[in-house]
Amino acid sequence: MTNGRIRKEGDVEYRFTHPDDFREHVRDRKGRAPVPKLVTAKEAVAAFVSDGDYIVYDFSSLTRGPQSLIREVIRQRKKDLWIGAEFTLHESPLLVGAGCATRIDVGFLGYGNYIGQAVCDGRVRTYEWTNGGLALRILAGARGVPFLPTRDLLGSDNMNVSAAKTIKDPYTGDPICLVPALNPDVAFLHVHQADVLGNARIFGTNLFALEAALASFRVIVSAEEIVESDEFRKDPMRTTVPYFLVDAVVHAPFGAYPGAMPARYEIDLEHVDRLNAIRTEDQMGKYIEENIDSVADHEEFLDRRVGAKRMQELRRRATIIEGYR
Amino acid sequence: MTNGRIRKEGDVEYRFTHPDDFREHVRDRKGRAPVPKLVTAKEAVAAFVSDGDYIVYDFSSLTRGPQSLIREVIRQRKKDLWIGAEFTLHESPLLVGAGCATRIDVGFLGYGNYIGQAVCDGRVRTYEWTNGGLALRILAGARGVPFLPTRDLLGSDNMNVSAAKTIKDPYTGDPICLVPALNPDVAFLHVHQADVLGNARIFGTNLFALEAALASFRVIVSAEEIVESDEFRKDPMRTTVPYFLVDAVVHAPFGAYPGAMPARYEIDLEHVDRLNAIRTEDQMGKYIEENIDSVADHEEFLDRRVGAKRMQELRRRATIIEGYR
Amino acid sequence: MARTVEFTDTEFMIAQGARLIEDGKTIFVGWGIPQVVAMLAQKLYVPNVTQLFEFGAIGPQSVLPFVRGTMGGPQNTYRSLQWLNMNWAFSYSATGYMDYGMLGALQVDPYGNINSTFLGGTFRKPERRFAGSGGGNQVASHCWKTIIVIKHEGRRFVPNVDFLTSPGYLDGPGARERAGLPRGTGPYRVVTSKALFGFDERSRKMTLLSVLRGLSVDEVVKEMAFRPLLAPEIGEIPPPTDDELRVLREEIDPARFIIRGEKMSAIG
Amino acid sequence: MARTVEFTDTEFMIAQGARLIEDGKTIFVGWGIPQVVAMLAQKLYVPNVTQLFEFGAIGPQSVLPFVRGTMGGPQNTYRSLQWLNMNWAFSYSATGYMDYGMLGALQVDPYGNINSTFLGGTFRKPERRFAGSGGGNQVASHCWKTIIVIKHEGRRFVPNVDFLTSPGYLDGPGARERAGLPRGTGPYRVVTSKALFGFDERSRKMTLLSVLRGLSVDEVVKEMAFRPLLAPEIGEIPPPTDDELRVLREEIDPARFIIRGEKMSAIG
Repeated sequence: MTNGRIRKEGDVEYRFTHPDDFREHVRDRKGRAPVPKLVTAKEAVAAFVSDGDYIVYDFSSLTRGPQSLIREVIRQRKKDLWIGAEFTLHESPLLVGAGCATRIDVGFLGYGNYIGQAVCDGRVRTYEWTNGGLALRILAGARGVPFLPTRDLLGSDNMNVSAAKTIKDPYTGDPICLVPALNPDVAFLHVHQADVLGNARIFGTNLFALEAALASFRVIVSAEEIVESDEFRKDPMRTTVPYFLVDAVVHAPFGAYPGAMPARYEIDLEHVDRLNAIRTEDQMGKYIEENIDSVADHEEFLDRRVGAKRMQELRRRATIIEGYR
Repeated sequence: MTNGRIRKEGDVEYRFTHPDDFREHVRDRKGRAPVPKLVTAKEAVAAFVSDGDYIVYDFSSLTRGPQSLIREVIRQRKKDLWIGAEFTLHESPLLVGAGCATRIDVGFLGYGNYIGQAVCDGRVRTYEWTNGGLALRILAGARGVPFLPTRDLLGSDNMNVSAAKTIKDPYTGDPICLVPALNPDVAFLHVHQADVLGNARIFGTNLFALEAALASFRVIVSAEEIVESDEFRKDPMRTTVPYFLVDAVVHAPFGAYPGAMPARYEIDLEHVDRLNAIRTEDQMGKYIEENIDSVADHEEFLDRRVGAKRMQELRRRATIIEGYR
Repeated sequence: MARTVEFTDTEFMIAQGARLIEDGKTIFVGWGIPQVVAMLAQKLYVPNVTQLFEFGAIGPQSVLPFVRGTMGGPQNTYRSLQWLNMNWAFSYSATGYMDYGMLGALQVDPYGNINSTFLGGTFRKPERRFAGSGGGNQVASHCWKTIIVIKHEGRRFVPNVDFLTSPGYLDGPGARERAGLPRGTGPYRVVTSKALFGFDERSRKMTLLSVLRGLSVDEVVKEMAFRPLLAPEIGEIPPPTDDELRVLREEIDPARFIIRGEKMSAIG
Repeated sequence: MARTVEFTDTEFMIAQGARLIEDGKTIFVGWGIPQVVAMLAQKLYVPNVTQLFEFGAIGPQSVLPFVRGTMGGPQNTYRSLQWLNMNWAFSYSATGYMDYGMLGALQVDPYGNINSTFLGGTFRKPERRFAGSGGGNQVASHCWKTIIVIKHEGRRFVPNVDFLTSPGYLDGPGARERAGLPRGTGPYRVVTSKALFGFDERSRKMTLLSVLRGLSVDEVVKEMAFRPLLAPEIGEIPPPTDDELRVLREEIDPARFIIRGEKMSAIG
């Protein structure tokens, strides 16, 4: 069930949920009790992603991205998705190429000619919020306010192809930009460690991990490693997201593949080059068939399409450990 | 030199700096080069706190508060200060009692009858922003925007004795509260570890440590421990404030005394009880004479008024270490 | 089995507050007595409650005894799920994640509006000045159900608060929503040292629900400067249990700094 | 000592960009070529520059070689002063802490307005669509001095950008301030594979400052779809130094993935 409302202003559509409607979802549909939520990716995507949903994810295509969850969304051929595309290189072309996504809030549209051509062909509609604007919309959602102000976007054409508004600031009298809150239907977070309840830890920087978890109707965490719940209480500064924001936990070693997981494994540049090279429907179809449709799940993908030897090599290459703990 | 401007609206005064004026201060007066900034508390307060300044601090009177800096401000008898009082128990009575502070943004006014009586006597003016409102004002200052919206304060009398405003939210049509950005003249942060450049680390929660450092014209860090600069680059997730926000670093072991420093030493409850018991000018005068004016600095205070034995005992009592690293 | 239990008014107020908290829910805890209520509740009744504090501790499990006056020290912050800061803490409440809020008050009016700022005189010339909102305004604005914990003294229950620090139902039904406060929120219970109140769904006025065993409705109501509504049936609240008193006196506050107060007794 | 140096247009653009960065200052670095410029600068010229990236790395010291396409990987994030997130990163720039911003561009106009969104057609029916702003809009809006790094090709220097993704001086003097953008900010230099431009203080129009040694002003200007202003004296930019080329070719991009391009030569 898609929760957010679509608004239309002129030629621009945007997702907006009244903060009170989001709050009622949180009150009635998000559990506070510590209960195990460990499920398979198949179960998580089937239960928590619906056609028409708005999806955001953290971090990037090449680093700590929730790639196994994105592939599962494609495997299940969710339809008419709306993507908050930030630090996207390959997610948007793949989701559009598979027929899953029809609208993209940009952000960064994605890498390569395929996605650009899809926009030119009208197969996907875009709205231009910019990276900072999207991050701020999610922060507004996370703070329970209907908008946040910013001193960028002003003067640019992005203002005309988004629902950002200019008002007169009552304190300075100057023009200021407002962006509306974004409450995505689903946030995907790929993390270093999680427990079965949903407590989750990221090492390194993030785009808006806690913001997205607070702002989203549903949160799916995929984790390289499942750890004991007690770990989080021993070290509360390291907790990125507490369990009660999270709806499902998926154990996904190599879940960021072909991207890197800092301090765990490096990028598979050869595989990334194959993604970067996709230009035609035919190439897109072949990639999806080989890497997604012809394997039952992430485990089979790793086993049959990546292989233990390559995984070992990518682990070996991850030599920068400092700071990621 | 006091940087922020005072505005008056009806009976309410409030500090407000146009974001562009703050930006120009940051451009012209805050250094980006990594240069040593280690000075004594006396030097830091003399150089960076002026009569008329607006001061904020982090964390509380009983936990990780910058008490040695507050005492130095009193020792130097800075005048006409305006205090952003959040998690204050003893700072506001002491600063008012010593004749240093004449305005308080509340927050939490402080503990005990002395400060309440000072308000009744008209010796200090208060404005009511609430803890959340003050934290949000500082966040606005830290984000470089002139205001931030919130869905509290609305309907309360705080709206009448602060410069919070109600506007019609252009996205929902509902009333929403705006609070103006706060750019304090000075922020005091007492931290576990700092280097001589100003990089600083806090272990545990904070009120608005990074916000206050970004929002303030000048930042004085006092630290229990001075560590090598390299420590910060080895563990960037633990950095609370990077050096280029900071103007002065003071080495202040037991700087939170009589409050606690988590994982280092516990509260001196006997000393706190003496503070709590202050009701009259005479008691206030005696406390200030004995603990501040009659000692040259923090080191002499610790040596002659606290003593090595008590410090050792307070260290011994700090048995909760877990998480504070 | 009936016997006379002796306790203080503070102990009773804390104990009945602790019984109201639901397990597996979240509660935003204010400074002072609410902290003690939450400690007692978590110790005896609701091991899986998630407490949240404005200074950024999400889900701490306090170390006992309580160090009086502290909020944010290692004891109050121990074994949290997450350590953040104030703006994040209020983001959890603003997005609707806080089921309950619990606050003390100087004064409360029939609509559950809270004053914690001053008594008598005017704002600029008060007769007595107190600490002000702290984070109380945010808690009362954001949480789904706010529980007010207050000593049962006549001067505290007034027709109009001297200063509206933290919002109850303001001036009646729909007023919160009209002011822009989050829909469906407001005061839920008022826990006193003699009785328990709720709020009438229609009029949003304070309604006496139950009284300490052995007290009459009149004994409770006469010590209020307004007349509350009365529930169709007024319940009876048992005095503090042996467990409640033991945990309060031996584990939470062995120095009896907080739990001291006027002596009371009731049939246990 | 004079001798002919051979290099690519990309190498020259990167090298002259690197020479512009001041030590002991801060720079907000955009995706792609600006990352390489910053790496070269930090390696050779400005050890104490603080780089900042929108993904929340404050002051990283990149590990070489550069892993093409990455931004936010452990190599780009190594030995940072602080790791945060995007909203915090843009708080550093919004409060005026970023002295320089450095961005690539598809198109630039005489006022330094940047298009990185689409070329030809309309927004809804573009002829070619590209990645869009990323964080470029914020960098160009907030930083004190924005440096644009762009290949010197005629189709990139246009009288009007097809889409104004990231603001230059908009339509002239005072326009940024009238729009509400932070006062005193704007494009500072345009670094191309043939020349260096600034912006006239009065008219805010792009002004040719200097050209690669051996090129004439006409050779530079003829490859632009608008005529820039000319500085009173046009300077001469030396080609990449041996050190610059060695670091680029051996340390930063040994696979020559980024630095390849059109072959050029000049007297070193």
